[in-house]
Amino acid sequence: MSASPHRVLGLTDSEYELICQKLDRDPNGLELAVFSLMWSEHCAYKHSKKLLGRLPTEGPHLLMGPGENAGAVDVGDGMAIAFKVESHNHPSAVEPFQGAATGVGGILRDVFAVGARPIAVLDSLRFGELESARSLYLLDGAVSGIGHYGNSIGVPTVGGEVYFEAAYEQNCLVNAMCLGVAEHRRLTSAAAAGVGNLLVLMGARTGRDGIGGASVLASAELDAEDESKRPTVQIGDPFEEKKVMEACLELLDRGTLASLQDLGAAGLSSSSSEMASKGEVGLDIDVSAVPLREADMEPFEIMISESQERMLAVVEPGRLAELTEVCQRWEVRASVIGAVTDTRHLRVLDGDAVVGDMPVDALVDDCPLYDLKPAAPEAQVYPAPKRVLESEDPAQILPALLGSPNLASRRPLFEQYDSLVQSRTVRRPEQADAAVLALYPEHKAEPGTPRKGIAVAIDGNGRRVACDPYTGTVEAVLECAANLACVGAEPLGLTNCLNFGNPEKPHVAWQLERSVQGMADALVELGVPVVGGNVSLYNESGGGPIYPTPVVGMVGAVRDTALAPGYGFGRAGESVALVAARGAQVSARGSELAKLAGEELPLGLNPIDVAAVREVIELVREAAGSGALRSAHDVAEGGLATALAECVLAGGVGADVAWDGDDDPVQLFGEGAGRFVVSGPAEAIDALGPLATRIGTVGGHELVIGPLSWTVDELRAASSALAPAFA
Amino acid sequence: MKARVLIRPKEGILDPQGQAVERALPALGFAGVEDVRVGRMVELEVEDSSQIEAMCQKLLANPLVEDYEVQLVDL
Amino acid sequence: MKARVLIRPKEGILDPQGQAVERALPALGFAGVEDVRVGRMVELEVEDSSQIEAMCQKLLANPLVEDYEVQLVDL
Amino acid sequence: MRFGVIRFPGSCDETDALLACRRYADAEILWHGDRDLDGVDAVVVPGGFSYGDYLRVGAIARFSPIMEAVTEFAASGGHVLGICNGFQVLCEAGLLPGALLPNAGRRFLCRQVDVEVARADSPFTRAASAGQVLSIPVKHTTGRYHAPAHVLEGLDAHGQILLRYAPGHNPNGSEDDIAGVTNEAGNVMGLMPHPEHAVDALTGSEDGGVIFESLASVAVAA
Ligand SMILES: Nc1ncnc2c1ncn2[C@@H]1O[C@H](COP(=O)(O)OP(=O)(O)O)[C@@H](O)[C@H]1O
Ligand SMILES: [Mg+2]
Repeated sequence: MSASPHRVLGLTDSEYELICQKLDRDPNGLELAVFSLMWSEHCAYKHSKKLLGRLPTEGPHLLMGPGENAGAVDVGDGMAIAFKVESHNHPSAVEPFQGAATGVGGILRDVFAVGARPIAVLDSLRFGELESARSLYLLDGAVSGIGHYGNSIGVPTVGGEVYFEAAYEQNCLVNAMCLGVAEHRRLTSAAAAGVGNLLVLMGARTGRDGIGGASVLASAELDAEDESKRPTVQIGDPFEEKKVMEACLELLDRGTLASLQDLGAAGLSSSSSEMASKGEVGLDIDVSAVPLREADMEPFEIMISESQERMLAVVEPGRLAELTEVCQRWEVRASVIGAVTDTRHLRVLDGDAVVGDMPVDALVDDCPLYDLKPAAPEAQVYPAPKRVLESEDPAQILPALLGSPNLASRRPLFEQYDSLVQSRTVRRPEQADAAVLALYPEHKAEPGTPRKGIAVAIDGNGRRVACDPYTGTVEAVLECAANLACVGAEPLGLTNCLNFGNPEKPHVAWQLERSVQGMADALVELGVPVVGGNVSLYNESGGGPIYPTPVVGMVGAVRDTALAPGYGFGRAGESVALVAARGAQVSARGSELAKLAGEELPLGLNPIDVAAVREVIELVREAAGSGALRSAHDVAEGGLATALAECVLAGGVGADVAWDGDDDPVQLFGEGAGRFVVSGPAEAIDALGPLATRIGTVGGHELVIGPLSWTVDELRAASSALAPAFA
Repeated sequence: MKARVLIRPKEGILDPQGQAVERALPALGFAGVEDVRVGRMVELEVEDSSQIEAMCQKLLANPLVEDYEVQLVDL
Repeated sequence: MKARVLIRPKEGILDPQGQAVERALPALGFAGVEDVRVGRMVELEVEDSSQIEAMCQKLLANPLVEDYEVQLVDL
Repeated sequence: MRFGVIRFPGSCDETDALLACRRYADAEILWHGDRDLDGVDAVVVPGGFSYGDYLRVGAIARFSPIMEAVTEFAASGGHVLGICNGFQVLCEAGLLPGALLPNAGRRFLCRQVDVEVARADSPFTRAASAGQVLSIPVKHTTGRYHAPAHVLEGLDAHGQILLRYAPGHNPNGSEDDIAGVTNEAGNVMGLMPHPEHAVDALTGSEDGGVIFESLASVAVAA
C-alpha cells in the first residue's frame, strides 16, 4: 500500500494503528484528516513536549503559564500583560506577504482570546544573505505583510530583530510576538464549560484556505512540490480581524462568554478539541451551520480549513441574544455551530448525519511523544560564511561592521511599521535597547507621579547558537534581560519560539536539547518564568538545516517610564563608562567580525558565568530605572566599538574614548555577554562602583577611540546599508 | 504596442476588498450587485508583446494567489 | 451581467507604483517597456447595467484623480 | 466644550484622538451608524483604516450615516477636523478640496516630522504662532496631497493652507509641501500628521496639542 492515506497525511503506520485502537475501528476520511492534524508535530509537539518540561514555569508575577493561548504576568494595580511569540515560517517561505501578515493576525488572536487587548507587536525575522534576490523578495514581502496587518488593525509594532545568514536562504523565519493588556479578572480560559452551552463561530466565512497547511505546510520539509500547495495560501484580512477583536473584547468585558478560543493551525479541529480537552467535556459541531465562502466544501474541509479571522466562543443559551447583538453592531458574523456535551467526544455532524466521532482525549493527549536521540556532531556542520572583509585595520572594520546587514540601522524597515498608535510608545525603535510602553496613556504628567509602564525585547542570534547551542541560548536570554535592564525594567516573564531543523536528525536533536537546557538554566538563575511559546521544527530543505534559532521575548516592569534611558549619548561633557560583569570575556569566536572575515563557525563558545552577568544586569537596571543614567546600551554584536558607534548615532553627538593604543580588533569588536556602555554625569557613573570603568567623554562630531576616529556622518552613512533593500 | 494586464484574486481565494465593496453598495442604493472582486490593472507600452506572459509570472502578478489576463490594445 | 471597471490614475498624475514596476523590469531582463501605469480593476455581477456609471462616479473611482472605463462581459 | 470623535469600522486612532481632546475639553465617541452628533461642539474624524482602506482610502467610510450629519454640521459652520484617514474621508466626501494619493515612496511611512504653521489665525491653529514648527509624527501610505493647479492657486489665495512640512521633511511628495488644508469657509480642516500622537512629552512631543487647544478655545469663546 504505497499510497496509504494516513502516510500521505503524515502519520506513521504505528500512529495509524494507535488511532484505530483508540476508536476501536478504522477512522473515516474526516476523522483521519482531523487526527493527522491533531497528531502533527505542530499541534502535538511530538518531539518537543518532553523537553519543554525542563523550562521553569513558576514565578512571583506569573498569572497564566503555558497551556493557554497566551501566558500572562502581573504588572500591579490588578492589571496583567499577556504575551506570546509564534512562528509562521513555512507559510512565509511560500508567500511572504500573506504568510507574515497572517502570522501577525494569528498571534493577535491568541492574545485577545485570553481577554487581553493587544498593545504591541514585535517581529523576529531571518533571511538568507541580502545578495540573494530571493532573500530580498522575502524580506520585502514579510516586512510589508507585517506592516499591513499590524498597521491596519491599530496595534503598534514596537520592536523586533532581523538577521541575514546563508543558513536561512531556503528557510526564512518569520516569528511574531504580541503583548496585550487586561485586568486580571478579565483573563479568560479556552476551557469549554457548561454542558448544554452553545458553541458559536465568529468572524470570517470558511473557505479552502490552508487546507493541509498544518500537517503539510507547517511541519514537513519544503520541496519542489511547493507549487501544488499554492492555491491554498491563506489570505489575511486585518479589517475583519479588527472587528472580530473589538466584538470579542466587548463580549468578554460584559462577561457574556463562558470561554473563547482562536482558530489557528488545523482550524476548527484543533480549536474545538483543545477547548473540549481543557474543559473536560465533549462538543457536537454541525458543519452545515458553518458559513462558507465556497458552497461545495466537504465536511472534512470545513473541519480543517485554516481560514483566518475566526474565533470560537462558548456561551450560555440565555446570553446568545446579547452575543448576537454585539456582533451585529460590529458587523461580525456569528453562527451557532454546536453545543457542549458530556460525552468527552468531538462529534461532527452534517445536519442530522454523524460524519465523525472521536474521543477528545485521543485527539489531544494520546499522540505518541517521541524521545529525541541527540548526538553532538564531531565537527561543525555549517559551512564557513563567505569572506567579505579583507581589511584588518580597525579604522575600516568599524564601518564594515556597521554596514553589515546584521548590524546596519533597521530604520528603513521599522519606518514601515506604525510604532505609535495607542499612544503608549515611550521609547521607540532605535531609541533604546527595549521598547518602553506606558501602561496608562490617559494619565497626564504630574510632578512626582511616576508613569508606570512595561518594556519588551526580543532576541536570538542563531549563528551563536549554531556555534554552541547551550551557551548561545544562555546568551539570548541574557541579552534580553540586558536589554530590559538598559531601560530599567525588571523582568516578569519570557516567551520563546524554538525554530529548529528536523529533530529526527541526531545533531538537530542535540541542538534542541542543549538549547532548551541553556534557556532553562539561564532563566532559573535570573528567576524568570516561561509563560508560553511555540515550536517550529523541520525548518530545512535541500540546503540543510537552518541555524538553530531559539527566539526569546522578555517582558519587564518599568516603575517610571519617564526615567527610562535611551541608548543615545546626550549631553557634551558627560562621562562614558564600560560596565562589565566580573570576569566578562570577550572573544572573536562566533562574532560578527569573524563572520565578515569568513571564519569557520567554532564548535563551542566561551562559557558564561551567569551569576556574574546577573549581577551586572541588576546594577545597570537599578541605575537606569532610578533615572541616574543618560544612556545605557548593552554591548552585543560587533562588540564595544560598535556599541559606542550606536550610542553616537542615536544621540547625534560624538564621544572621545581613551584607548591604550593596543589596536587588537578583538578588544574593539569581540563579543561576549555581560557588558554595557553607559553615560551620564560623572558622579552617577562613579556611583556604579567597581564594575564600571570610565572610558571617555561625550561631545564633538566624531567618535574617537584612542588613535582612531570617525565622523558621525561617516558612521551614519555606513549604517544606512539596508535602505537600498527597500528602495 | 499597448498592453493591459488584468489581475484578480484567484477563484476561491479570499478577496477582502471585494467583500467590503459588496457590503457597501446596498447602503448607497445599488441593489442587485454580486460577486464583486477587486483586482489590479497594469497598463504598459511594450515593444515585444511576447514578453508579457513572463512579466506577469515574474513581477506583475502573484501567480500563487492571483489570476491574470492580458489584453492587447494595438494603436 | 458581468461588468468590469478599469480605473487608472489620470494622465499627468504621478504614479509611483507604475514607476516602480518600470524600474524593476529591466533588472528582470525585460527591456523596451514604457509608460507603465498601475490601476485597479473591479469586477461585478449587476442586474441592471445602467447603474454602473453612477457606481463609478460615486464609489468605485475618484473622478478628481482617476479615469475609468467600463467593459461589459455578457455571458 | 465637547468634542465628538467618530468611530468607523477599522478606525484605529480614535481612542488616541479622544484622549488628546480630553486634555483640553470634554470628548466622546460618535458611532458611524448614528445619524446625529449628540450636540457636540466640534467633530474629529480620526485616523486608522476605516473599512480596511479597501477599494480606495476613505471611499467607503464617507457614506456612513454619520457623515450626513457631519456634512450638515460643516455646512452650518461647525468645526470638523480630519486626521490622516479622516482627512482622506473628508476629501472623498467633498468637504475638503483635493485628494490624497499614494506616497511618492509607495510604502507606509511612520516618522516624526517637522510641520510649519502657515497661518495662526484659524480656529485650528489659533493657539500656535505663525511660523511655529511642530514636531508631529506621520504614518500613512496614502498621504500625498494633490489638487489641480487652479485649486492649489485658490487654496493659497484664500489662505486655506494651514500646515506645511518643513523643508526636507515632506514625507510623501505632497504638492507645495502641504500637510494640512481647510475648506474655503475655514471651518473644516484635514491634515496628514497625527497631532493626537503628540500631546504628551512622555511619548515624544506635545506639539500637536495646539490643534486641540485651538479648537477647544474657539468653541468656548463662541
Ligand atoms: N517553546 C515553548 N515554551 C513554552 N511553552 C510552549 C512552547 N511551545 C509551545 N508552548 C505552549 O504550548 C501550548 C500550545 O501551543 P500552540 O499550539 O502554539 O498554541 P496555539 O494553538 O494557541 O497557538 C501553548 O500554551 C504554548 O504557550
Ligand atoms: Mg491559540
